[in-house]
Amino acid sequence: MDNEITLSFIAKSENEALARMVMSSFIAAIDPTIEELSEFKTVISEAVTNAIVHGYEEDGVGKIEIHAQRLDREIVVSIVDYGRGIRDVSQAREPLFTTKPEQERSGMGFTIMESFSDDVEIYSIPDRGTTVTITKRFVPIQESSRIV
Amino acid sequence: MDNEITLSFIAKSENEALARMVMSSFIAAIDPTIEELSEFKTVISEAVTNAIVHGYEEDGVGKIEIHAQRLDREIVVSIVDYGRGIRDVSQAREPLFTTKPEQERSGMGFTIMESFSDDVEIYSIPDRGTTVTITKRFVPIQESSRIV
Amino acid sequence: MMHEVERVGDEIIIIRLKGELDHHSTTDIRNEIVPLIKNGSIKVLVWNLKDLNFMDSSGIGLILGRMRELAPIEGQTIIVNPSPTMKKIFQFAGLSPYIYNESEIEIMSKLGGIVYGQ
Amino acid sequence: MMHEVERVGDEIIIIRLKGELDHHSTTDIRNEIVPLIKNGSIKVLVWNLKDLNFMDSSGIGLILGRMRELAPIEGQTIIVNPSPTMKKIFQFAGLSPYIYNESEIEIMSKLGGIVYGQ
Ligand SMILES: Nc1ncnc2c1ncn2[C@@H]1O[C@H](COP(=O)(O)OP(=O)(O)O)[C@@H](O)[C@H]1O
Ligand SMILES: Nc1ncnc2c1ncn2[C@@H]1O[C@H](COP(=O)(O)OP(=O)(O)O)[C@@H](O)[C@H]1O
Repeated sequence: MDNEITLSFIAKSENEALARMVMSSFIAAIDPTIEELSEFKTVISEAVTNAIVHGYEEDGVGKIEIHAQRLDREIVVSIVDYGRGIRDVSQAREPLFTTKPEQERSGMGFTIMESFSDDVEIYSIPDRGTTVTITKRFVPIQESSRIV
Repeated sequence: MDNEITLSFIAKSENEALARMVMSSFIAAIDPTIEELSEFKTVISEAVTNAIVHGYEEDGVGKIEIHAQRLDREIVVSIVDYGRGIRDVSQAREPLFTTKPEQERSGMGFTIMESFSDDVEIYSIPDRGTTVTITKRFVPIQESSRIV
Repeated sequence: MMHEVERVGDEIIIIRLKGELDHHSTTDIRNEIVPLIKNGSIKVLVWNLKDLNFMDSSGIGLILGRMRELAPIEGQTIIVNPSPTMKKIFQFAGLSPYIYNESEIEIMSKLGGIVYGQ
Repeated sequence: MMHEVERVGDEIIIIRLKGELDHHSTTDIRNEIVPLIKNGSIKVLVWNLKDLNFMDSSGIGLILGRMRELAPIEGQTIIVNPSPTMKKIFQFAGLSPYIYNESEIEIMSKLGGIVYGQ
């Protein structure tokens, strides 16, 4: 393992920015392109927001954990909550499906996570919680085009 | 509790910057002055570097945990390692005392932590580990002079 | 999250988003814009994302929400200066047709014709 | 951590530190400067901290370490542009006497006199 961290925090929306910041710092050693970094931050933001909004309804009490591992240029991140869980995972993955339209959730979270990463696995037990595990491989430095 | 987080990571020196970044983000809601922020980052950096360098001799395996709580404008942070521990805590606190002069450690770590915070508590058991708990109170916004 | 809301005449609002737009920061901006639309005379919302460093699907929810409020009065939505990542997000959500490649100024000069029928 | 090492004549080295100086980043800079001092002719090390955003006690160790290497040859250490926080850290470590309030240019013009005995 090249590096690994765990961050745990409570279900408050101000922690969405914190989680993005931590994960950006964590992948700094990979020296991602601007585009890779911004897509990765989006993926993290979607998963963390879901845990806060859907898992715990922003109760400010529920715990969320992010486990991240880096092996060379591959990152595996799990976002874990112990909240309400997802009853129908394949329905949840459908673009535009949301259980909180009244809060203007767009139902695009999982679609974005899937489009901006190499793999998204969802493991959920109703009323016990949800773990979303995301794998992202970063392009080797010489291949990628970088803005200097 | 206004907010709380836990970060855990392995004893690699690249995580010093990560820890500072996380703690800076964590206190962003306090809107500290530039000076307060930079002193706080220094305190975190000293404690985390000690855990990596003295606790684990940078073995890349040992786990370090940072627990941080914010209550209004007061931050309490514990930096925990399960490494070699400190035999004589009051000697360790002395300015210029270091057990690693060959690595150019200056022995100023605890002096800086004490000067830049309101309280530093050290709890250590030889060969079991060390917990350093730092309390810092931030000046209310209206009282402090801010560079805009 | 900071933002600037500029009203141009009775019918156009330009929203210049700054910093990071996520679930946390949408609340403030929503609370500021919704009353302006409800008051009735708005025909065009211009979202200028030039100084926006980050946006997730909460941005989609925010923009779609306002499009729904504009629908009964046939109001128009214009998005300018999305980053490459934001462009992809808008595309996933079917919002690509609302992205314009013109600058804010060019948009405004065209809108003169649309809104005021010049 | 980035840094720039400029050699001025045989006897002066200016080290311009950038970014963040911590335990992790001291290794690189140490490896670069030590051989230059060991080679013998250096009389003055100027540490310019203008573009340094952060420094902890590792910076003290780095500077004190080089002062020790310069001691046998009676070399001089000059620190310019520390931030207020860095100033305090230098003060705790007894390094305040090595902080100069002049600019790099002013220092260099004075050094002309000291080093070359003009
Ligand atoms: N961590 C979670 N806990 C409980 N339910 C979740 C979680 N994440 C996602 N869901 C469910 O899956 C649905 C789809 O999620 P997503 O595609 O991210 O869209 P959105 O967040 O906009 O609703 C959510 O509306 C919610 O019902
Ligand atoms: N987490 C720790 N684990 C083991 N020993 C420690 C730890 N923190 C500090 N020490 C001991 O206390 C001494 C003084 O620490 P400090 O004042 O920070 O100076 P320095 O880190 O420069 O040596 C260290 O040299 C070390 O022997």
